[in-house]
Amino acid sequence: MAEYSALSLLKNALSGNRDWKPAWRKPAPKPSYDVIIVGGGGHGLATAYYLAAEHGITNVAVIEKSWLGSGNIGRNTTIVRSNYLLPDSIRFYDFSVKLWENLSHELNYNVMFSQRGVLNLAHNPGQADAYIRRGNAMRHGGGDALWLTREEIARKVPGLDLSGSARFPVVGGLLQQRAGTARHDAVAWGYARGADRRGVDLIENCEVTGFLRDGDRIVGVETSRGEIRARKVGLAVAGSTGRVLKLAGIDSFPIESHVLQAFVSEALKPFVDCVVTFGGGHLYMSQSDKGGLVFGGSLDYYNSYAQRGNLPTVEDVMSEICAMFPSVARLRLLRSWGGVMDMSMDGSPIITKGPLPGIYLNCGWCYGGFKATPASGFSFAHTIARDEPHAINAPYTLSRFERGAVIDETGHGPTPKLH
Amino acid sequence: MLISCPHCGPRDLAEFSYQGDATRIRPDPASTDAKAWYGYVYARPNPAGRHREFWQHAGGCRAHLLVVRDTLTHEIYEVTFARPLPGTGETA
Amino acid sequence: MSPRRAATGGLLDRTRTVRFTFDGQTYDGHPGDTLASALLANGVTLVGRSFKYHRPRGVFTAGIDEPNALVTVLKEGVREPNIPATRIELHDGLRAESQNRFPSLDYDFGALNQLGGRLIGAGFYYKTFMGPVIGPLKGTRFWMLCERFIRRAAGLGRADYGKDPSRYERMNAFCDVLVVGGGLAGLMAAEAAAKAGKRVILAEQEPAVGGFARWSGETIGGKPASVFAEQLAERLAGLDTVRLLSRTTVWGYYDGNTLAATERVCDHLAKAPKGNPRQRHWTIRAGKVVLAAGALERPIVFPGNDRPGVMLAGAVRRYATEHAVLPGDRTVLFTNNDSAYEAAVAIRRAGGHVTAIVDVRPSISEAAAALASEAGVVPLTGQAVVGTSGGKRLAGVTVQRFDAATGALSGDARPIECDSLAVSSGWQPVIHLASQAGGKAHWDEALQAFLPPQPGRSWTGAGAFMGRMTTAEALASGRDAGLDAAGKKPSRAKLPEVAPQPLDIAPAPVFEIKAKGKAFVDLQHDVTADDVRLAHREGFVSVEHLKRYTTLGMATDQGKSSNVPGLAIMAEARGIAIPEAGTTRFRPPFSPVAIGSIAAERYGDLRPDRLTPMHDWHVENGAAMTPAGLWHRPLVYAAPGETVEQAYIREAAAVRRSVGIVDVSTLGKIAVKGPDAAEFLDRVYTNTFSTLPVGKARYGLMLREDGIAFDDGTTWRLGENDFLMTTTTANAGPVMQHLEYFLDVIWPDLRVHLTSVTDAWAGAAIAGPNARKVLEKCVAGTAVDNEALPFMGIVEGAIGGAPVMICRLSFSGELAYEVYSGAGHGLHVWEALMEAGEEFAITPYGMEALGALRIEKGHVTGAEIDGRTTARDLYLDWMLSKKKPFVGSALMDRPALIDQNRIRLVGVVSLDGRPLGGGAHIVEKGSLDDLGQSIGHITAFCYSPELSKYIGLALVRGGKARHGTRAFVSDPLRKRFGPVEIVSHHFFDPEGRRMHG
Amino acid sequence: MVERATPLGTDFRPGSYGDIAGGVGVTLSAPPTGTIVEATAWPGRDKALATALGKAAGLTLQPAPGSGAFKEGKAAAFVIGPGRFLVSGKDEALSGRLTQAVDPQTGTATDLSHGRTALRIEGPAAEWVLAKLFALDFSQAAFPVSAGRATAHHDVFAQIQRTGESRFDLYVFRSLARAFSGVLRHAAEEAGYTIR
Repeated sequence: MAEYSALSLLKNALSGNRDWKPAWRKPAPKPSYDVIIVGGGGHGLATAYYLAAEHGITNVAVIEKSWLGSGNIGRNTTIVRSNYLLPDSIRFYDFSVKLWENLSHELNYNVMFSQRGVLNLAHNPGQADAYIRRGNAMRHGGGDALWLTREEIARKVPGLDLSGSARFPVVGGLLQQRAGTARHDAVAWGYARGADRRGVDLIENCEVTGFLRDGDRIVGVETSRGEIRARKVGLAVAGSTGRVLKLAGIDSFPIESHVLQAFVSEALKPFVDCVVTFGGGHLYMSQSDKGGLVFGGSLDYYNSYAQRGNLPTVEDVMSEICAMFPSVARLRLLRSWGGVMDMSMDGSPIITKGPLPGIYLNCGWCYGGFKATPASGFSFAHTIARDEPHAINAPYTLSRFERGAVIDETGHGPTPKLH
Repeated sequence: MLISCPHCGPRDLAEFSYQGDATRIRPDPASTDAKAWYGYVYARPNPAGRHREFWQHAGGCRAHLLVVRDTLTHEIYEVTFARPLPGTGETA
Repeated sequence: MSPRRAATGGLLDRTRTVRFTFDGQTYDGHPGDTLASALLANGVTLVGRSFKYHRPRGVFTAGIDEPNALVTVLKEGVREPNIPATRIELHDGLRAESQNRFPSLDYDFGALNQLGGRLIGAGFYYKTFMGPVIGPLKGTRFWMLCERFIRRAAGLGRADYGKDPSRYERMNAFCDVLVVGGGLAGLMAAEAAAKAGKRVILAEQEPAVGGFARWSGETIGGKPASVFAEQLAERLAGLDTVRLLSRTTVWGYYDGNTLAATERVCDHLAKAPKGNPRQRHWTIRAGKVVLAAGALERPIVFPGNDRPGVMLAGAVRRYATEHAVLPGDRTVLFTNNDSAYEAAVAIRRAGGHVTAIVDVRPSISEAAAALASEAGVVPLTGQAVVGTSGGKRLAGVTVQRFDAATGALSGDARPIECDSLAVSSGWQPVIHLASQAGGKAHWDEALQAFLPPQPGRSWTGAGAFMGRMTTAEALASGRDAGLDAAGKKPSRAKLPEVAPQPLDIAPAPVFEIKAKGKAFVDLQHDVTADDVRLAHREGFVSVEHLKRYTTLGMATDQGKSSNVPGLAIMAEARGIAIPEAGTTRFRPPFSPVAIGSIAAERYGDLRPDRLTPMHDWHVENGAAMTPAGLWHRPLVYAAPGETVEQAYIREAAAVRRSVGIVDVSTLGKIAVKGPDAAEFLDRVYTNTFSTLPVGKARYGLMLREDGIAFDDGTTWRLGENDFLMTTTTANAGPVMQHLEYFLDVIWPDLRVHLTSVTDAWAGAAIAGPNARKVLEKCVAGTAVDNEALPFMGIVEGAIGGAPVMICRLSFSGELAYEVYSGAGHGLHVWEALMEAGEEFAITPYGMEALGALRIEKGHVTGAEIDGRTTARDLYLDWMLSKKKPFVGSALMDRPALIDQNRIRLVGVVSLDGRPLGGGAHIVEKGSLDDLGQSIGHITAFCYSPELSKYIGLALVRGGKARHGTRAFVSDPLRKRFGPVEIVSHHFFDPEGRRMHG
Repeated sequence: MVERATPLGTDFRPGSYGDIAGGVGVTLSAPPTGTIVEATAWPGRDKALATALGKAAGLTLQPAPGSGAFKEGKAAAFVIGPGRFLVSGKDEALSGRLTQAVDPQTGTATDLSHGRTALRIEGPAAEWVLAKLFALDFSQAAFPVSAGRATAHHDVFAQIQRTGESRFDLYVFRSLARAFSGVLRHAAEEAGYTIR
């Protein structure tokens, strides 16, 4: 398949764009593979890509019940960052940012990772200290972080309510410059194309309906397109983890599924450059290249698999964005959507071998899945290929809950709705 | 979403606070059975479909309610008090 | 007289003239005009530029589906971008601007993008702009450079940064039946439901109800349709069980039959009346919903179909009939169905000229032919428009013979001169809300349209929304739907008579004419038919991939006119039927909604200010207030010229030296009452309260179920079965909920009642060696000496005549008391304490001094109890009872929670005499240039006037084991690095002599 | 006796405000409320508690959800939760009578006279103004005179009793009363209002 480049665009334009080839094949499933990845979202596709690219394992199928990228990779607010507090998180997400920085080249697909920065606003001295603690943790972990004064913020982000009389006046902000946004769908498509080019079969409209067993061991999957056997089955089905695990006989798991809504405004000329988060509540916002303001807030706060948001949450989010940017009140909301999040018991993911022989599990991404896509795929591929975790995902075990070794960024404990 | 509080009648979702899965059983307080405590504190059935869950009518009568709701459609099948209540004779 | 306005007709108030400006030019119109109709009446056809190619565009529709004519409205000193001109009611002084053009609408540099043509087709940006792998533009740099230009070119209107001065409000409404859509079907439904005794709300997005009846020119029951609708509406308005909401768009269908709607209360007025919201956000809880949202027309896709002057046929009909405006001197119609023929007649009736009707069908019905002849034209059947000419406005079309069955063109292309082209490919029911409600649309082959899912328990449908396209069907299905919603059977009573409509409403299945040139599917986003085919070629064939890859249907009109043609083109490319290609699920909002309107009353007032009884005193006495959750608390009472640091040092020193007073009213307070109250406290606290004597208080610690520390505070035993629990300010709500959960769900057998009494009590803490002397001066009714009021003792008395409860407890390590009075007496008691303390120079102190005093004493707060630390991490093991289980006891000793290498509480002392910093880290070695490995962080710091040093509390790996060792504070964010000593967190009076004294 | 300070602040002062061109839509006031007591019954004892409270307050009280009673200018009470009542009265001494009346076998009572602030809204637009703030059906059919409701406007809990065809008494947390009265005044501007 041809490389994408300015030259190939020109060549194809001259021939009326009639010679472009499909970005990936649409193969029928083979009877067996070395590895099956269940879930053709960002993480599943990335895992397949890295299995092929890093470990030379190409006899791989990604099976997806719907269209590729139909899960949360295509319904998030596109933020990439590693501004975390705890060392395990910083290590993992910083690794991810490094992969992001070269991802377009790696995939020969422009995923439009734009390092426009993520700015967390602090609104009282205690919150400022908490953000500074986080920023310092990032710096000590090898990442980048800056503390901005209110004056510096005013210069960087016009339109913010920085008045002293604001309900939650801004006292400063934590800026991670290497953070930013990427084009979410392109990440799925880029990994899909990259995996496909290396021989991975991407099988759409193929739903897992059960697992094939040999004793305790999982040796493949039953699907809507027949049985497919594999030596190893990796699950990357965040949002549906509970449902898929039930097919494997696991009825109870440290995850709850919750709906998170996201929003986009009508397109505007450049309005805000970096990603900004509001500390007087819970809100994050950026502007897409197309011009829409993309933003979101908290979960809908109850178990759901419905991809259906509720109105009070919409109202809360709109109230907060108006408090942060009072001129946004007059702009118009264009679209909202809901994604189903795997909310884990400490807010951190699980990337591990098990919980049954033959199964490998990648789940529990809470809000953080999009930015994690490269590192998640990379470390999950490592775990599947080597049967042991990579250093960056070693802490993300399932047993950590029993041991008390939780990685709790928000400090809310086993209350998934609050992570 | 509206939840029909057995005390207050149908009220807007915004008045309620979600309190999670209602099927877990708290071990005896003196129990040292780590598995049982793990099951209570961390493990969730998280079904796609009917879900028994607690809600508190925090912005109303403050009672905790046992709600049976479908996590695929958000349809609510049943709402009762989470505990027997004075004078109502109703139980969870 | 405007150049294109007919001399008579239209639903306009011609007695009044309204003056407005567009791009600085002044024009006139009449009440009843939209900006679009008024611009058309003034002969303005170029109103906007498209998103990507900056092609000139004109008004395309007459309603909510407008993709082209987006303008920025300037009002109240702020810009409101991207508003369809078709939705703006004209009012005096209206100012609008075109957008997405530079320097002007007529001459736009962005139009150069058109030269890029095929190079910048769908998804081109995924294939390029990646830049070099090495060199200064490696990584993301080249892309970010390109992106700057792309972002400037993209976007539509420009927003500004000024605060929106408008008021927004919400309204909660309840009804038995909500009718969405005030066309004939909706009106009939509302009347039927109201007559059946139901409470009805009818919402119509237009300024006037009637919908199609306003411009159909039909006769109903012997009256003009518009009059029939008006009279029906008047009857409804007279009923007090019916609320008619015009200018109200229902945009969200949420669970539990909760619907969201926006009423544009004042947008059509030059100035909002005092106290009136610009827009009102309605949340409507409906027993049942009648969806009567009508249908929207679709265009045919053909080359040059975006030229200004090309318009939907129904829009032409509407402008001609409702606004008496003709879009051009010579109009050509291009259609695959009969409805366009009515437009032809409307043009003729308004005095216009129909040049040709081009119909892709080989033959047409007699009725259509009759209409054509009424319009004075012979239809060109079996032909199609294959191109257009003209620059910034249409000058002509090219027509060629067309086979509707194969899509093949044949014969010579013939030009027809015209300045207006009206197109139609049939009608698509507005099924958005039904889709939001959760149902799946289904394809109707006859109508070539998606129909809503089968009505369910929550909603029913009527009229064109259900595919009942004729007026007679609208009346009948409307009434039946209204009755159904009211739980009644359909009626057999006679309906008003409508002239029978013999037109063939079924369109020929033709959505695209394939010929040379750019044929636009999504006009706003410039997605062409070739783009759809490119997506197909590259494998982006599922409807979601198509949408995401090409951006089809993602513009502000959300594909209202482009969805079906886009799907049809993809289906054809794939060789499958349209329904197999799928339809996307619609999500709220149905059409764009002002963000402020949804924020409603919280716009400008996000969260309430929570004030203590002494709030005004603090402000009057110079306190700088700081938010603490919803509360406002004094930070410091700075004297003129004093910095925050100077102020808190002075305040804290005054406490240690003499006496200070601080407002502690914000602490959470919960009355815990009942025969099992003590047992309950034993279960929720780690330590024991059943042994606490009446009249004494005890410090308590709570854990979460997972064994992590949750909250601390003192609980006072006021009677055998009567406790007053205090919590931290931040956790008052969560603790209350935690306790209620246990009582309601886990231990329903316990007889305990909880009541939040946070607001019932004002709390003033006085601390310092002279604290007792202050009390002695002002407290009546009780002694306060060490015997009457020992450490942790409680007495009742009065200060200044107001009853008080005093507990001797200390957060600062000083001799200290908390004086509680009824909140309404709080200020009075505070002032009495100030007066009594005057001779001791009693000093009010704020959060900063409070913090400094507690740091010196080594008391933990939320900075240390941060949801990750255990009691052992904080050296509060002594509070963990071994005699009883308590919440958290089972899991608190899991292996990772008792690891000695966890970060644990210590004190740190700055060794270089410089301040520390909250959030600074601790390292064993390193420098600002070579950051060491973090072993912990500082949770709080202060200058200790007592020790004359900067000190802090920190959570450091290993904790106590590091006492007496050296380390460094490392704070790269504030560029601070320096030596510290790790010490015990009890800096001050570790034996507690002062507070016990 | 020491007079209790009002939390409402200086903005809540007599006068006419908002769009009064078309008449006064509502009148706002802070009725003198010397006593506010919350009392809760033990399981099965709610009838006894209703009787005891009613006797002390001079009202006929039922324990049914949402029910209430009031005596103009004297006392009012309504059910705010399962077995839970809010009783208020003009007289400060009523508090003591009420808490005395609640036998430990029946339930508990807690004085909230300082902890809650009463606000009254009356007038033809009262339902309209309140409906801006609370997701409650204020129509008389759904919310009859003397009935009570426990509800919330975002962060502000409110217990509301209808004490007339177009009159409602609201009880809110004292610390939030000033903020809430501001919200209420803002909402009333469209209708035009006076403060008494």
